Order: sequence, then structure tokens, then C-alpha cells
Amino acid sequence: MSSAGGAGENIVETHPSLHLDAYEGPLDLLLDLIRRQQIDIFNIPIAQITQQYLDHLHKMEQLNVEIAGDFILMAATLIYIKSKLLLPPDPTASPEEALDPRVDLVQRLLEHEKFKNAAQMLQQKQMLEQATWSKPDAAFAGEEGELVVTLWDLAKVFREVLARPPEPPSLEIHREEITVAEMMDEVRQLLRGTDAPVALVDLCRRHPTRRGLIALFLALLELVRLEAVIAVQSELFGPISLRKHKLFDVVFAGEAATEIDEQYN
Amino acid sequence: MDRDALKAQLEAIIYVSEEPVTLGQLEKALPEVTREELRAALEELVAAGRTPARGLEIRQVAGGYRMYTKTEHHEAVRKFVRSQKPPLRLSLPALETLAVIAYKQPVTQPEIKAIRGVDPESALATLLEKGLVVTAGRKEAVGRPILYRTSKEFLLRFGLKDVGELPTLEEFEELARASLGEPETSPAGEPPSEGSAEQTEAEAGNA
Amino acid sequence: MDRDALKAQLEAIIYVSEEPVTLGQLEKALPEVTREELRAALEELVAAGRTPARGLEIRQVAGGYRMYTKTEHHEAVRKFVRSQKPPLRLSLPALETLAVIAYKQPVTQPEIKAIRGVDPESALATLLEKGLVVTAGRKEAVGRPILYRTSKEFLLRFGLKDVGELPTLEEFEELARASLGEPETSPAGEPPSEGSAEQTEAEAGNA
Repeated sequence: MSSAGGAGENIVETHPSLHLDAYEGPLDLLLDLIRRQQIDIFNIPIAQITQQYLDHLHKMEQLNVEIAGDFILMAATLIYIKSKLLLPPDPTASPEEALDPRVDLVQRLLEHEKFKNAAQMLQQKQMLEQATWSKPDAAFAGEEGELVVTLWDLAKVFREVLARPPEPPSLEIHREEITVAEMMDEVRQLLRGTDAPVALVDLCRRHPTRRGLIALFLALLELVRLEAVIAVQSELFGPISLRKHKLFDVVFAGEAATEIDEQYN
Repeated sequence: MDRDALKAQLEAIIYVSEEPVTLGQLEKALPEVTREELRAALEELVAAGRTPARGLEIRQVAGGYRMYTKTEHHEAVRKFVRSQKPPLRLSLPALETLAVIAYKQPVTQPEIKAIRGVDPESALATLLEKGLVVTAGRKEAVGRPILYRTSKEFLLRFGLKDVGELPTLEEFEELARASLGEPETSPAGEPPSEGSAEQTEAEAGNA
Repeated sequence: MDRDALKAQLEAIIYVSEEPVTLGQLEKALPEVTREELRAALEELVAAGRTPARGLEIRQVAGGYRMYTKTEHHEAVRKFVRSQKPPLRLSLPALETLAVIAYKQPVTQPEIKAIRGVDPESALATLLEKGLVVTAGRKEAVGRPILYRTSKEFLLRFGLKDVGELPTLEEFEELARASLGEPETSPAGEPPSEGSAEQTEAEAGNA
């Protein structure tokens, strides 16, 4: 308890200068404050440390550094601990509640420090490892551009495939064989993720061939009829755009597209 | 440098070199060692390889020194190598196709094509051959296209209990965004991860 | 097969293998040799590498045996290595996140956050990208969060036999304490902190 009071006004003079942006989180900052001043972590002068911690947050504010919520939460925790230490012990409290309110924080700090040390050890091991060579490393360099694959690669690649803009039409690509069902599917892909309208002209450009345009036209007629898609024209002879309509999800959930396709075959 | 240290160094150098190492190269790399010392140490290395307890030997070839496995062990080595399951290596097109199948299964070839924008035919063949993908009947649609899904081997290879364990796109989306938006605080000048470069290349090759 | 021939064969096999060679793989490839004979021969091979006249050594890493040049020759060797492994540059946050995963695996993102006090998103993405960390199913808890563990690549990059080879966290604690001359708080021999309890839990969830 005594530590909560004025333990070290003298230390405040030698206020450690810290690089604010160097701290990854509140635990980092707090731990550094404690270690730099060689404070006994099992007897933290909470008042002093809280003040220093808050000073740092103020400095960050002045520097317009965006202060993460984690830092604020820690400030609140520190103030709470400080206030608890100032209160006389509650005689009715259970032994558990009567514990030093700093205990939890100390545990977290120690845990955090352990991993910081472990990280350093790992780095040393890695540097040592880098000084040795194993021959087949050469083979790892990727035979014929092949990759060793993890689940992360798989998920990442899928995201990228989905995000890929559709290929611009090219003369080499023969899209003549495209079916009405495929065309409907394409419209679905196009409109699925968005409520924004898509210009009909753009869609037509992607299918410059005669057969492609016919399939597109038939697909759109069907989709409009089924109320999966609505065609909008804001002014006479203005550009036509397509948008999801009320039955969009319903129509594409079923086999409507294939059924329709069969009618055209 | 004493003879043992020199021999050790030479052995390490010959081991890592992809090409036969010439006396000239060694002289340049170890200026404090005379040509005679080098030659003597190399001879001892060559001789050491001849002892029956060694499976590797250093031979003079094409004007330089190179490390080889001994002929008498070739059968054992070949057998061993053949029995190994190499790590899963996939080309980017194959990986993309696998990803689409994993997340959209069961799925048909035209559907994969629609998503990828490229015909997955050869990638599919690779995946089927590697046993990562199997057929799953036919879709009740025009032409009754074959459906594909991932195999048990796929689950094993990726350490999954079932496909439900695949990370959702949202889950990885957050991670990926964090890694893109926030440049690594590591020492500046880190080159962009090799992954993306390779990818672009593979993509180009894929077109 | 006599001991020398066996050692020679093992040396040749380890030399050509791309990945660390496990005892199990060797047993399968050499059915006429007992596990004890294998183990003894491997031990002798490892010991032989320690002699000063050898520049190569066989080390146990990532669950198997692999051949490496010795650290002390890296200056001389570097000049001859054509394909250098790209240096592994990790930011401090990434390293710390990796340490948490290495010690608490399998572990979820919220659990990492609780220990580090910061969301590990971006660090996690980096580690996944570099293949040092892989997913390990999902935890049977609310939201079924993804579990993460370290990969084989991690063991290789850090030259570890297995994660059990990492110093215990208690050792780090003592280290920190010793450096500050702080009094011991917990009586000696106290079971490891909540950390390991959590781990067991996570493991159970993973099963």
C-alpha cells in the first residue's frame, strides 16, 4: 500500500524519454516504463506509473498520434487500481477480493515479458540458422514456378480469383458456344455482390459476337420476366442499366436457369 | 588455418556449390592458403570419401571438385527418394482451381471457368492426378457436366477435419487487409513478398 | 549390412533428401535394419560431423535428420552459395506473435490478443504468408475461431528439432528475474502459469 503513495517523486524528474510510436500496445509501454526505471514489478508504485502513463498518452495526443482503444482501456485500469489502493481495506471483503489489485496487471506484464524474451531467443536462433546451408535449398527455390502450398495460400488465392476483374473480350476467345444459362449465370455473378446498376452497354461489349449477343438478349429477357433483374432507363433513348430485382435470390437459388436453357436447346 | 579446419571449410564449400569448384576459385576465396596446401587438403578430402563409412565422396570432374553420393548406394537412395511424399507443390493455375473447387464444391468445369475466367482443363487434370480432387457425379443441367469436389487426400494435405474447417473468406479477409494496409514495421526496404511476384509471373504464363 | 555400410547409406540418403529424413521413413526404406541399429548409426553420424575436419554435420531438425554446413564456415561458404535462402526478416510484433503461437499452440487470435495486449491481425497475416504459421482446425468455442500452430517451415527456419526443444517459459521468467535481482514470488516447483492450462483446453477443443 505504501508504494501507492509518493514512492518516487525523484524518479519523475528522470522521466524516461520514450518513443511513443515504438510501443505496440499498452503492455509494451507500461513494461518499458517499469523496466527503464528499474522498478520492482511486484511492488509497482501505481500512482507514479499511472501519471507517467497518462503523460505519454497526452504527448501522443499532442502529436496527433491516433491512440488505440487498448491504450485508453489500460489507462482506465490503472486509475481503477490506483483508486482501489487508496481506499482502506474493506473488512467485509472475501479474501479473494482483498487481494492486491495490482496482481492481475503484474501477471499480465510478466506474461508479456516472457514472450518478449522468447521472441528475442527465436531471433537469435534464426540468425544462427541463417549461417548454415542445407543443399536441397536450391530445389526449394521453386521448380517451374510451383509453390509449396498452405491453407492460407488457398484462401488467399480464392479471394484473388473472386476479386479479379473479368477479362476484356479478345478476338482469340471464342465465346460463340456460350449458352443462355451461362449467360444468366454471368449476369448473376455480375449483380450478385452489388445493388448498383450495371450498364447494359458494358455487358454487350463483353460479348461482341452475334451468338453471344443473342444469348445475352435471351438471358436478359428471361431474367426480366422472372423478376430477377430489372432494366432501367432514366430518360428516353438514354442508357439502359440493369439492377437486381426482387426475385433475384429466389430465381438463382433454384434450377430456373438450366430449365430455361433447355428450352433453347 | 590448420589442416583440419581447411578441410572442413573445403568440404562445406564443395557441398554448397552447384557447379564443380575449381582450384582457382578456392584460391581466390581463401587467399591466406597456398595452392599446395589447398591441393594437399583436397587430396585428403578425396581420400576420406573413400572410407567405407562415408556415403559421399568428392570427385574431380570437369576441372573442379564436386560432391557425389557413392555409386554403391544409388539403389538405396533411389528407393528412398521414390518412397517419399514430396511436399505439395502446385502451380498457380492449379492452386486457383483447387481453391474454387474447395469453396464452391460440388462444381462443374464451366462454373470454374466462369469464376476464374480461364479454362481450368489442364489444372483439373493435375488435381485429379494428384488425387486432391475427385468427381462427384453429374450436374442435372444441359450436357450433364461432371461435378468436382475435394478429396480426402485434400483434407489430409491441408490438415482439415472436413471442408467446414476451411477458413471463411471473411476471416482471412480481415487478416489480409491488416497485412496490406499496415506495412510491416520491420527494417525498411523489405521487398514485397516473393509470393506476389511469383504469382504475377505464373499468371502471365497461364494466359 | 555392417555398421559402416549402414552409416554410408544413411549419409547418402540424408544428403539427397529435400526434407529432413525421419526415423520412420528410414525404417520403411530399410526394413532389414532395426530401429535400434538405425538410431545408433544416426548417432554415430551426428557425432562424426562434430569432428573438426568435417565441414558438414547432420542435425536433428523439424522431426528428422538433415545435413548442414557448420556455422563456423558460413563466411567462407557464403561466397559459393548460388541460391541463397531469402533472409527471414520479421518485425518485432511478428516475432512476438510467433513466440506466443510457438508456446501456446494451438491458439486462437483472441487468445494471442489477450497475451500481447494488441490485436495480432497484421502480424498473423505476415506469419501465414511466410508459411511459419498454419491453421490447425477450429476451437470448439463460441464463434469456432480458427486455431493456429507453427509449421515445419518454422522449425526449419529456426533450426529446431520440435517445439519441445524451445526453452520453457519459466526459464525466461527466471532469466528476467535474475537480471533484476527480484525476489522469487512463487514457491519453487509451482506448476506453470495459467498458460499451460489454456493450452490443454485448446488442445482438447482441437481434438
